[in-house]
Amino acid sequence: MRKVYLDNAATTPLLPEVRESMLPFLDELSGNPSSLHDWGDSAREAVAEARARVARLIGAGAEEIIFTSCGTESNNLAVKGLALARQNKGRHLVASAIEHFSVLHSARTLEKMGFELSLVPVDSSGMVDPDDVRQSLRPDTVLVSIMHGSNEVGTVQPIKEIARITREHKVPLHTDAVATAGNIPVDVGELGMDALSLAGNQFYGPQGAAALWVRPGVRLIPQFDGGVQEGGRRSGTENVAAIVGLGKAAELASDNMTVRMGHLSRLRDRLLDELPRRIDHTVVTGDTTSRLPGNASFCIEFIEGESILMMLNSKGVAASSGSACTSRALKASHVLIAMGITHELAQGSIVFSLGVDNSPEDVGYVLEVLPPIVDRLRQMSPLYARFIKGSKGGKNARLQ
Amino acid sequence: MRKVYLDNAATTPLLPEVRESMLPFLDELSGNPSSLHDWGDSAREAVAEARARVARLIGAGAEEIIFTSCGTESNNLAVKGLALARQNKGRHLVASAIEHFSVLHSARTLEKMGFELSLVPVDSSGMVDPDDVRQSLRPDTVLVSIMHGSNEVGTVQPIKEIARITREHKVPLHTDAVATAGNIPVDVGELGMDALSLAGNQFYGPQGAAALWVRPGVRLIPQFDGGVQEGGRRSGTENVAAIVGLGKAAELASDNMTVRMGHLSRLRDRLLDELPRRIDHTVVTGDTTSRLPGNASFCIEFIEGESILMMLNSKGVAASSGSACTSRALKASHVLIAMGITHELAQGSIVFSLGVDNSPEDVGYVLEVLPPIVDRLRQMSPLYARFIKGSKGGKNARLQ
Amino acid sequence: MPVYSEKVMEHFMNPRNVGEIENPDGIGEVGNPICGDMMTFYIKVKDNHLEDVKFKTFGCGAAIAVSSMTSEMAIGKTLDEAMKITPGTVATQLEGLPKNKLHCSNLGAQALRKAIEDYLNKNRAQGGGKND
Amino acid sequence: MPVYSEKVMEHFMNPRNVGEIENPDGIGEVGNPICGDMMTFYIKVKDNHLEDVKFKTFGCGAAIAVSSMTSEMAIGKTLDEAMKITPGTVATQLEGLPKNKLHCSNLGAQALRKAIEDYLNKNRAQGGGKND
Ligand SMILES: Cc1ncc(COP(=O)(O)O)c(C=O)c1O
Ligand SMILES: Cc1ncc(COP(=O)(O)O)c(C=O)c1O
Repeated sequence: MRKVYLDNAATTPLLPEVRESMLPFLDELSGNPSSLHDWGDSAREAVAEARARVARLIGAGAEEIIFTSCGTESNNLAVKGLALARQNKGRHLVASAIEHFSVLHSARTLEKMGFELSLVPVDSSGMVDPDDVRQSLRPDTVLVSIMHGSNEVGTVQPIKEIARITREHKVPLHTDAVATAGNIPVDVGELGMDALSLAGNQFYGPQGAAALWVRPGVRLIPQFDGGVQEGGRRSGTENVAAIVGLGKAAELASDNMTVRMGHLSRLRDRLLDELPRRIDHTVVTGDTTSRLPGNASFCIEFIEGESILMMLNSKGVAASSGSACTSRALKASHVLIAMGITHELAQGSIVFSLGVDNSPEDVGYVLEVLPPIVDRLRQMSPLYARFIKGSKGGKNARLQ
Repeated sequence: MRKVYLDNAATTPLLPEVRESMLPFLDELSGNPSSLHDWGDSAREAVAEARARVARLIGAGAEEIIFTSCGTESNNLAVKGLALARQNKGRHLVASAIEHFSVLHSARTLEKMGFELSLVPVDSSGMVDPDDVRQSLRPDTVLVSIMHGSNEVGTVQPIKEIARITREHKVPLHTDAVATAGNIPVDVGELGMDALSLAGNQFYGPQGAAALWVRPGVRLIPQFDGGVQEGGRRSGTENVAAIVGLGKAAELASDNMTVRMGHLSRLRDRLLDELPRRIDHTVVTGDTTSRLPGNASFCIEFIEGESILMMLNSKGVAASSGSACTSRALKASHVLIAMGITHELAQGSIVFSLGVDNSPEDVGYVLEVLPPIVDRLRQMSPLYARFIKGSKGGKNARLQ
Repeated sequence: MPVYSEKVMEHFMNPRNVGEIENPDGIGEVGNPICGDMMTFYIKVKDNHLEDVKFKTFGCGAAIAVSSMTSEMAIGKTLDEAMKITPGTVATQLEGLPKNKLHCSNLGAQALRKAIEDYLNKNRAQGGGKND
Repeated sequence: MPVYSEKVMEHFMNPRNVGEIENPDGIGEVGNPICGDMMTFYIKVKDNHLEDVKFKTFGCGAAIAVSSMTSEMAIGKTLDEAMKITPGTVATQLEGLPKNKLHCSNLGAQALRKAIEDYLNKNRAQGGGKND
């Protein structure tokens, strides 16, 4: 059976070159970068090279990069670290309603400590209006956190405009760029934010290596206490192999970004165009122009996401969903709800996230196997039956 | 030139079997364990197997293991997570004076939040007296954190006796077992602590995978907010390859512990016996009986650790030191100072930490190359010159 | 996938008794799409036995497998016996369900029970009272 | 290793002018073992020039390399010239030092200067005043 991985938003495959770069640090003894001997030297130099490569990917200085273990850690460090460093100036936070939980729940934890959180809404395509950010600012606002791209609906936010506003008001802006860095151009000078999270396993690097960039001069309270690794801002023995892999992935992303984006957006557009044509009562979620090149996300009416995923899986296709049943908390994606999508429609969420390994044949295969799956599930669905009855003889009769 | 790695306390080499276990998760696509498809299933099953293996290593239940990225993270999560969960009961903490900075500085951070910290002293061999722990307990004590084994001086603490006291007083006990777990028997039932930190790169597993064990029923405030990975106690995408490697390393440690301990302690004892015999004015640091099998640590008078390390390195030998000059903060090891060692003597600290790959020849080589290095440095040392002049004609004349 | 037993997977991939019964003797509908799952059970009763059971389900893999299993367990049983089908017995027949999916097994038994009660109510209203 | 330049490593592995001078014209001692580094410089002066410089150093690789470089830079210089050797010029000659090791380069120039001052003081005390 054909195997088609379309869940690159969850984690990307490792590119062979990335794997090769890591093997020496698994094959022999990978020293501890803090150690004072040849093994320590090699490890330290390898980490330094990776740091330079990650910095180059986002147009930053190498010493401004803090390596962490995952996107969640970067986001926690950014939100808590930046807010706590400025709490004498005020205790008001701003974030968008569609932030990843690692940002939102970090802000919630700060709320328990006495901070106040204002959520900026999004429109029906998942876009933040920079003007809403401006409106939400108060004299005691100490941090704004707005994500760059959404892994769920693909929408890419107008960060540059938002950064112009936060700079004007002298409030630091953190951007969760976990879904964008390495996938679309991200230049911290050009965009103008003050801190940025990225993760290697979102652009063909390994799991276990991520980074937080912080603009020089912006204070940060470390969240790991201990030794003086990462300039004292993130204690703990470094995962050298993973960091090296992240560096290599960053280099490859810098070098191949335009080609990759072209490839992915062609595949994406075919899905976005054809799926709703082949499956009635299917809506595209997220903005169709300001969009991640690899994201093709939909809500399919009358059926539920987990069932779709299970049937797709039985055909060899991997994807994800924002339905309540697919979340362990049994809640529909807060992103879809924030966009004004009903809970009922959100149940039919299906997200295809494309990667560089995907081919036009992969897309063709999905376009072929998904419609019968939807048919089958709709034949089981009392909602669909009710809909059909409600429109008997009408234009929807053909759906039977 | 012979290459002899004697810095296993900094990080251990990867065993070939561990590397093999990891490669499938680097070689192919390693899924995200949260994903609902075959790739996610494989990743989730691999993590579950690793969890069971780590649990077996310490006699715990699999669901009690929380995977983290490093020993520092485990210690931060334990100290902050346990103390903050009980702060309505009191805000007093107890730790030994020789804890790793990831424990001590976590406690210092809590101090800034209003907690009080009592440090339990150690004797000249680095041992905690359980009675001192008892004395330090107060009605408002909410956490005791005493390390199991010291990576610097090798001393292994009487955790069982300490746990008996904390249990009596119904105060949770956290134990930093980063230096012991996987190296000597650690059974949480037998020892009786309530939380325990361990790290894979201390027993031939990879960097980037560590764990915190927490006894069922003991509350913990997560330190990473975000998704529901690790039962909501540690959000963030798992580093599957590293976790699998940690599991494999745990399995190998369970299976081979006795043999390894015998091998290491023979090598260690030879170093502990012979080095002071071959190099005058050299003292062993740490307890000689309650001691990690791989730790041979010394203070060599009149010379400084970094110089020793650099000359050893030029002979292919890797070790570490607790001297002020080798620390980035330029402070002598707080462990040595807590043991009553003078700052001057602490400057001559040298730590050999043996690993399973070391041979008797390695030890012989160190015994051969170190004395001339010490001689050379002493010939440069004004302290040594002064000492010789002060004891002219006395028993130390032969040292020249 | 959620950690589903083979039995759950098998019922999900090949659900029994999907559909509607024309002129059913009873209908039971539980859940609602906002909460994520919705099931409609249809029954045909003959001689105090469930001659036929069919369902339509909107929901996750567990919801579909539970519906299928519940219908299979119910067919042929007396009404009394069928009323004794519980979420627990359904879950057991499915070789267990993940903890966060247990509410789905509640729905199956509930929908069946509602369909039987619907039948009983209608009958009582007509003064039939076959089941007394 | 600390990120030492090749020059530092070379001086550390092969330090020049290690030792003491018997009956030196001046001695300078700085630092103390508690802080980690201690240097003693010995000088021999002839015709207002440093004819010989020797040192003993207790300390890290940087401290030893700095001592060696300072002594090498000083030998042959006039006292005035030698007094102008600064931590900065020593560090530059060593092709740089890691930031947290800069205090070591202070020590070298200080010890040399102290030795020269010691010589000058003794001379002044004896009314010699060669250097005036
Ligand atoms: C006893 C002890 N605790 C904690 C740590 C910190 O572990 P890591 O460096 O993996 O963060 C170490 C590291 O060597 C250690 O020896
Ligand atoms: C936008 C965004 N932020 C943060 C994260 C969290 O990253 P991680 O799962 O590596 O902790 C993700 C993960 O998918 C993400 O997509």
